Amino acid sequence: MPPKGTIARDSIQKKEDDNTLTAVIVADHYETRFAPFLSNQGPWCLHRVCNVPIIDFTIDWILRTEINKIILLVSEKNLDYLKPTEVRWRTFFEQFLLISCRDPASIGDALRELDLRAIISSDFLLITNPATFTNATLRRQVENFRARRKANRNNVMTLIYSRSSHPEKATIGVKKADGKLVLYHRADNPSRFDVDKNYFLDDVVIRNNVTDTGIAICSVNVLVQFSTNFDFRGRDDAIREILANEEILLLNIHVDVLNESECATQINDYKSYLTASALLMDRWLYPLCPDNMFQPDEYVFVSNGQNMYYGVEKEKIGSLAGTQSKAILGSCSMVGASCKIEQAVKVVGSVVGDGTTIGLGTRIRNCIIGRNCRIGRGCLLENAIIGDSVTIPNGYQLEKYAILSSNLRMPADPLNRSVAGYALCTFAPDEDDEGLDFDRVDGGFYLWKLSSGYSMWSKEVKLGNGAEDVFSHADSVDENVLTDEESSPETAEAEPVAVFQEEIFDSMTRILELSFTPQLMNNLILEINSSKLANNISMEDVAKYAFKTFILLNACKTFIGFKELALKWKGLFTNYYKPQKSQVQMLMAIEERFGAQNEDFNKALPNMVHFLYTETGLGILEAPAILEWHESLDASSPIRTLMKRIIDWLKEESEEEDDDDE
Amino acid sequence: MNHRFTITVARAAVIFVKSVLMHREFLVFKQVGKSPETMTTASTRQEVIEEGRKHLLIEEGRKQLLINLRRRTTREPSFKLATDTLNFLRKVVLHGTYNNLEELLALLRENGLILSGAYPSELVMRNLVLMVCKLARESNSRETNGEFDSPYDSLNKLWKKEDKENQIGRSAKTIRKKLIQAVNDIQIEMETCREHISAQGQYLVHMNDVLIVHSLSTSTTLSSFLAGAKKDKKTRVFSVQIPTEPDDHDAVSISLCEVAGKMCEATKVILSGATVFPDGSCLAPAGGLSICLAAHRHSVPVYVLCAFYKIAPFFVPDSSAVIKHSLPGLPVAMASKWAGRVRVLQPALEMIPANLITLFVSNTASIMPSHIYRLIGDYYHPDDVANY
Amino acid sequence: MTRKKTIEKKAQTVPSDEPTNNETVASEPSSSTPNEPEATEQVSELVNGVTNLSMTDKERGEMDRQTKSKEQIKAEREAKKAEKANKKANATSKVVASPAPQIQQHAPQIPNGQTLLSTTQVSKLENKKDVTQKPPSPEPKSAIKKDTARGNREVQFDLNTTVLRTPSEETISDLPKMFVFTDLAPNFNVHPVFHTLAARCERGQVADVDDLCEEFLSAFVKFISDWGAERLHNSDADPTALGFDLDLAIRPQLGYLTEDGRWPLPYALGNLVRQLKREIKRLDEPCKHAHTKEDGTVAAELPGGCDKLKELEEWLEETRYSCFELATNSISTHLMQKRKFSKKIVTFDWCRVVNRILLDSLVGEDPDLKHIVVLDQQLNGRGVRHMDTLLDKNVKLDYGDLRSLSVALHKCSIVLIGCSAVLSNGCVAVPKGSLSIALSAQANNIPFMVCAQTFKFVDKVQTYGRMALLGRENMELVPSSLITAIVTDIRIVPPSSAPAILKAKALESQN
Amino acid sequence: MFADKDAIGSEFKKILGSDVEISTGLASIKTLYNILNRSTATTAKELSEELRAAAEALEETDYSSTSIRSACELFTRFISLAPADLLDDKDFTTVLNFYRSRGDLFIERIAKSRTLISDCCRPFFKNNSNILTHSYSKVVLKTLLDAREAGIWFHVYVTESQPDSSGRKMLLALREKGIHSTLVLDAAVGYVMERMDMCFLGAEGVMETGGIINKIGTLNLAVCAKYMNKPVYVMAESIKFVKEYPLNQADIPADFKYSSTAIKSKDLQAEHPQVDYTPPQFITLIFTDLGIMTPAAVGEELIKLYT
Repeated sequence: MPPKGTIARDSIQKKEDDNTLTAVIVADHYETRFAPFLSNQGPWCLHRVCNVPIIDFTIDWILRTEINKIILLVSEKNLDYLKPTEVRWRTFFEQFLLISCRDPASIGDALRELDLRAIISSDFLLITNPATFTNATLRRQVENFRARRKANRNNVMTLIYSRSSHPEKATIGVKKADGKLVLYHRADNPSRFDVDKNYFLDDVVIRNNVTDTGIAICSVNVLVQFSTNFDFRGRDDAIREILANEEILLLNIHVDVLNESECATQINDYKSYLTASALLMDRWLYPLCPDNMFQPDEYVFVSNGQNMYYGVEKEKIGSLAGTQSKAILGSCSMVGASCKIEQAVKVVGSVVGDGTTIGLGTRIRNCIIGRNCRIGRGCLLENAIIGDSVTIPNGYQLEKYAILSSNLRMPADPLNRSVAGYALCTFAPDEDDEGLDFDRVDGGFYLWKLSSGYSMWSKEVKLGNGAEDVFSHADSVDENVLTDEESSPETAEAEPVAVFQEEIFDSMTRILELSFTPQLMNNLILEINSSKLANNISMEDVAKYAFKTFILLNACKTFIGFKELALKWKGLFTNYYKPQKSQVQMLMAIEERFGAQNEDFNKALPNMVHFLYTETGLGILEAPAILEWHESLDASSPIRTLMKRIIDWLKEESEEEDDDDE
Repeated sequence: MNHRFTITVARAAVIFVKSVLMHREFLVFKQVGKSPETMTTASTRQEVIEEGRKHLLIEEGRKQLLINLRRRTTREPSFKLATDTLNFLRKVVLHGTYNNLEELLALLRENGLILSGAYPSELVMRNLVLMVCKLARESNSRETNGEFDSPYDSLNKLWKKEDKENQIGRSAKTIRKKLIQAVNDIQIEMETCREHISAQGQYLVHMNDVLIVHSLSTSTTLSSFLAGAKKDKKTRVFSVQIPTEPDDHDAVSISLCEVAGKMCEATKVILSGATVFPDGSCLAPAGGLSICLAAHRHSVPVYVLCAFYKIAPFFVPDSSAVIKHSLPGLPVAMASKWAGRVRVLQPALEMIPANLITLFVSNTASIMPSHIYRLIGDYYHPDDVANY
Repeated sequence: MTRKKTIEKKAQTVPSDEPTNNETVASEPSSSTPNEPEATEQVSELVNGVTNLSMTDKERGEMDRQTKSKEQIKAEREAKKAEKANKKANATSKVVASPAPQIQQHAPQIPNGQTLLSTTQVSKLENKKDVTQKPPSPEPKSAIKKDTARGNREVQFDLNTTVLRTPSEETISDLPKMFVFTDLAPNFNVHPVFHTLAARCERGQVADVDDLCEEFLSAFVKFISDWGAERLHNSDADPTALGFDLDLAIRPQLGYLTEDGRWPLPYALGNLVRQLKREIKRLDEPCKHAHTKEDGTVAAELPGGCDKLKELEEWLEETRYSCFELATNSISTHLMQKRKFSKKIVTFDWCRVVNRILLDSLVGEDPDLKHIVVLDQQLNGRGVRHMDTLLDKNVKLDYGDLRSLSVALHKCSIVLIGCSAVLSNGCVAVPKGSLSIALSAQANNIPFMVCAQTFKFVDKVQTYGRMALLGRENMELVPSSLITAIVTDIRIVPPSSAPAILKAKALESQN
Repeated sequence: MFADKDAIGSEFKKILGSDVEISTGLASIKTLYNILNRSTATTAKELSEELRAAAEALEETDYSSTSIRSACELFTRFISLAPADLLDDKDFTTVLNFYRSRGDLFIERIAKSRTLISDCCRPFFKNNSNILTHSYSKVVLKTLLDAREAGIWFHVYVTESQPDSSGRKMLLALREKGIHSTLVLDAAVGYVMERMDMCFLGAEGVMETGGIINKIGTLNLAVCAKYMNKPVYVMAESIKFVKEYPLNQADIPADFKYSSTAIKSKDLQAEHPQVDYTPPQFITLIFTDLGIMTPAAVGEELIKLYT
């Protein structure tokens, strides 16, 4: 059933009192994943979902709310791209502003710019991700917000959540009584987080069966937050700030959840990109669906009534002949205008851009294909994102989770290395956008990837050695997340140390594959730190497990290998093993490794310690640490015997030093 | 000029136009440039701007109409849509720049195409555009030769030469005057047709009838018809509806599943049509077909209410294209599981073949399906329909 | 006639304890001696059984005095309890033949030796009545009347009624047995598993008639084993009258389920029960066991001819297997022949047989060629179960309610619907709404198939009204003229041949 | 003064021969038109006599007398519908000229009719649909070809339609234009019907009832279609409307049923009829050059004309 309450009529005549909402949309997207497509075709918000610019969808649903003022924050370089959009929508709203910010590095900057110009005086609807869709009219939510504002001026913000279960779910704590937000957690992996006991004292519901819609109703104070602390990057920072020092700021955030029939979704990665287009085409967001989106000069679609959509050629628009649906097999798909689709082509859950040709008997499932592509006969494309004017030869079987940026011509013979979870481009990423690495692949392609080690495709997936099974795993995971709504976060929780260890193991192994650069070392350290934070591991443990994993590396099987690598990665050790505690931990790591029945390691142990100690070697261990450790060893342990020589020697040395002192 | 602070107030067209004209004259020229004649006639720049203003007014109206359509979250009764469209068309006739019938028709058609391009499934829009076109022709030809004989081909016209040439060249002013008059008449007819239909209720429904009606809550015509019937007759009414619909107080609400079982008790079935096609088949709210089939089996007469503006002069190439499906009425929690895998069917309408329908109850008369084509002659002109 | 004679004989013999014939005398000690130790054990078990049970019962008693809604919840929980208990019970019973656990489990029936005796007495009395051609067992009827008079149904299958009575029962124990019986009838004779079954139906936890039948069978197996166990200790139970007694014992159970015959059992279930009764009757027919008696290999035999119960249990198990596993298999295999042509299948509402068929039809097929449409009475109804099973088969799926009928049937190749009964005139009882589907299917020349195991064929022609247990179940009749074929486990048959099926499966009602 | 029958007949045949596309009706009209041109009649009566004779002559040829008759009737009717003031004109030649000018218009209009028909039934074609048609009909053929031109994919099943197996002719015509098509036996109509989406029929004559007279076998097809709820569309130029009201098969005029030679020579008991009558209830719509009509509308048209 449609959302209750037709906002349309009463939203036309303007409200007298000045609590009219303004919608603030941040047009640029700061997600590095999308870089492969942004380099040549404008800002992300003009990228097309279901062959319609994202921003048009966004504005269209805003049209259905009571809002009639819109402010688009756009970075200066993208300004001109958005002009047509302005012209198109301007007349639909009472006010439609394009505000250009001087090269903002983050959402925060954009908002600061907005505050600087002091354009907004009243409350506003903040949409930080342009690709945010819903079919809710937000009437109830807005009313609630206003009521709260009346009650207390310090209720500055309402976050809107939807019941639609989304792979990455927020976990939030909300006061039962008034829906006040007390606990906010929105990491990429909400499987584990800490809750102080006192949250549970005043009755708080912790729920993870809701999804953040990315829509928030804010008062001006929120902007102030941004301009006061310049380090804020995104909305979450502000929220955390407000929650963190509640007693200082005295500001409250509330949470409102959409009802059962109101769907909402947003695009953060390619996975959600596909999901969103499926939702749109299957009419879960009705009346926000492609055949209600039309711009007579731009694009018009007819549907076969259900979920097959066809672009209409200009000359046919409006004529009855234009409604004649084409002879294409498939479901939940869209085929752009003036496409050449040969017989026996099957298109399922996919979007095909205008002017694309698809050869006889090709099968396409869950793909998004750009404009003017030429796809050969008998191809099989599954779960892939394909840019504009890409050429795919006959009988090509594209790997799942592949991302092909524009103007590629795929070679007839498959690539020698997996592209799953990477982006294949004709050009290298430009240096200045950090967080992107690339390899060169034969055929003069560049294989982009995130230096965070996460997959380009999806936020939840971290690329291991075998991408595919990782994916299948990931899918299965969020499957069962979907199935059991009420699963408490603790169930999913794993032993943090173990997680930490395997995470850094992954990063180490990955770095091993690459040619060594000092930059890589820094990345490694960064990653270790990040996973430290993620699993909050104490510094000692970090020291211990870092080294433990290090000596577990294949490269360190033999003492020689160990030596080389250790020297190579000196940066790592110098970074972590300055304090004596850490050094002890390091030795402990060795000790733990010792017990295991691998003779060569046991033999190598003293040399290893020595190597770590001497200046000629790594020279990061210091005598006191070793001694302390040695003391801690129990008398019986074989290590004592092994270490005896070194220990004595060390003792002598120290004594000598003492002598010198005298 | 500073684009960042371009403020264009949509609601007050005139202010808008002024502000636009400041920096949009070139645009105006362009737009007027579409029709060369107007360029020549509009000699001075002032006139050009004047016409530009009018043109923009029309665009404004169109946009308004489309916005309102877009803003709606549920399908509104087609009466409202019809009136809105008609008002817009009136605006076109009023402000449009044309010197003779052809230009006017072209203008109407152009706007009509944009509208129906935006909402191909709203056939009522098409009907009204065609209706106005026909009126335009009439008002023109009235100008020429007194009586206006049916434009439709018939056997005894096969040897008449179509005398096109003597129809052009009438002054736009008179056409406009007459046409506006005619449009207003239609307006009135539309407003009154609900009463007319409900008035027929008294004759068509008899004492102690047991009626089965469908989608009572959404169709105002149907409810008023029943009111008319109930005025002096005692009837029992089963209203077929989905559980979520609000149920009418003086009708027993039953679900679609029960209809086939209940049909043996019924004496009449009354549906409200969405669109009626020349062959007497019609689009009715989804579920109508199974009701009609059940009625057919028990030979219960089926009446379909349709206001005159719902009678379409054309056939649709592919009925599935004009039948929109709406929001799947399922909890959104299922969405991420089902989207892209399961197609949830939620058709708004359904095609009912002519042979299942006993009678169409229009505002002018009650007619058999096989005679719908007669009405078409009264409202539409073949040439318009042909090139639509 | 002969049977009656024997009864009369018994009737006379009972009051005087003198043995009727030597064989029995001879058998008496030999059969009884092994029982001695067991008996003692049981007594002890009984005691604590009673105690702990009564404790729980007290709580229940309190709960019972609370508001109705609470009561319902209570009852539900209770039903679950009972279920669990049963599970435990027959689990153990399967392992060891020793009947102790069952007895313990519903101790209230046998608080002490004398009630045991009373039941046997009852059976005798019953016999007397049969002799005098009285309608069988008016007692349960009266008893249940009392219960219904008491109002809410929950009270009935609330076990604590028994406990509330136990003291009184002590006092009246020395009153005439007849009276004892009437007073205690409903509590003694309705086995908890049936309480459970009724409770589950009450809450619509039983999806459809298939589930009901299966549950009934399993419930009955438990019942039998308990009943048998009980009979074991009743020394003077007549082996030859086993079936007869069992039949008597069943009556109150059924009476309870059918709310004392107010509603008929669902037809399919009715069939099963009829067959069951036939089997039970058959128990008493003098068979090989009788002969073995003559051979003097008597010692092996349990008292009261309980060993025959094994046959019965086997029979039940076998029916269950044949009615569900086998039948479903063969039905789906029959339809597999049609698989090639059935590109687009439309089904309506939930039916497990249909679901099974759908799943089978996907095996070894190119999912792209398949297209399954599930229609539902209202959205998010039972049809969603189908979807849940089919979601990950990446076959083309549609879902909708009856409004989307015409879309669903467009280019559809077959409509497949499960039913709950097939009447002898070829009508089928199917979920409400199927009739409209059948009509549309006919209008589009689409074959309308109904799948039904043979035990769903009934020798009735009247309409399908309210049923016991599944009263809530909303069914309507589709006339045979609209049905293309009925897929049974025998083969695909036209609706007109329902009588033939009945004959073949000997399902016609005796009367 | 009356041209002899054979001459007329041969002329008629000549016209038909000259253009394969031309329909029997149109040909006969042209013949009449030529006669009109040649005519030296001095009174209206004379002229109509002349034309009637010619019409009779035409009907005696072995072509579908149904369409010939309808055409001739229409033609005579039209030209006789002259404004009164003309008729009491002294000089009859002016009248003749007036008639001739009408004849021109008429013929030119008739020539267009097929195009009109194929236009007005374009919306009824759907992609991937199966279409059944019976025997050989020029207008159906043209419609199908145009639809294919418009880029719609469909498959045509053609009945062989014995005795003259004119279906084969149809099949070849379709095949050569690259339309998927299959030839089926007349007896197989029932078999193929269930997979059809619609049936297209030509007609020799459209009766006042709205029913049609067409190549034998049409009725079977229509009845099957009706039973299986498939739409039956008839395509007929308006010159095929006949003032005739057959009650049932037996009531069909003999000269419709049998070839004129047969009527002359053989005894009709033994003769097999060439056409059958399909009552209106089996027909969904009739596409004519006057637009799309329900069978009911035909009667109205004829009434409008012949009163």
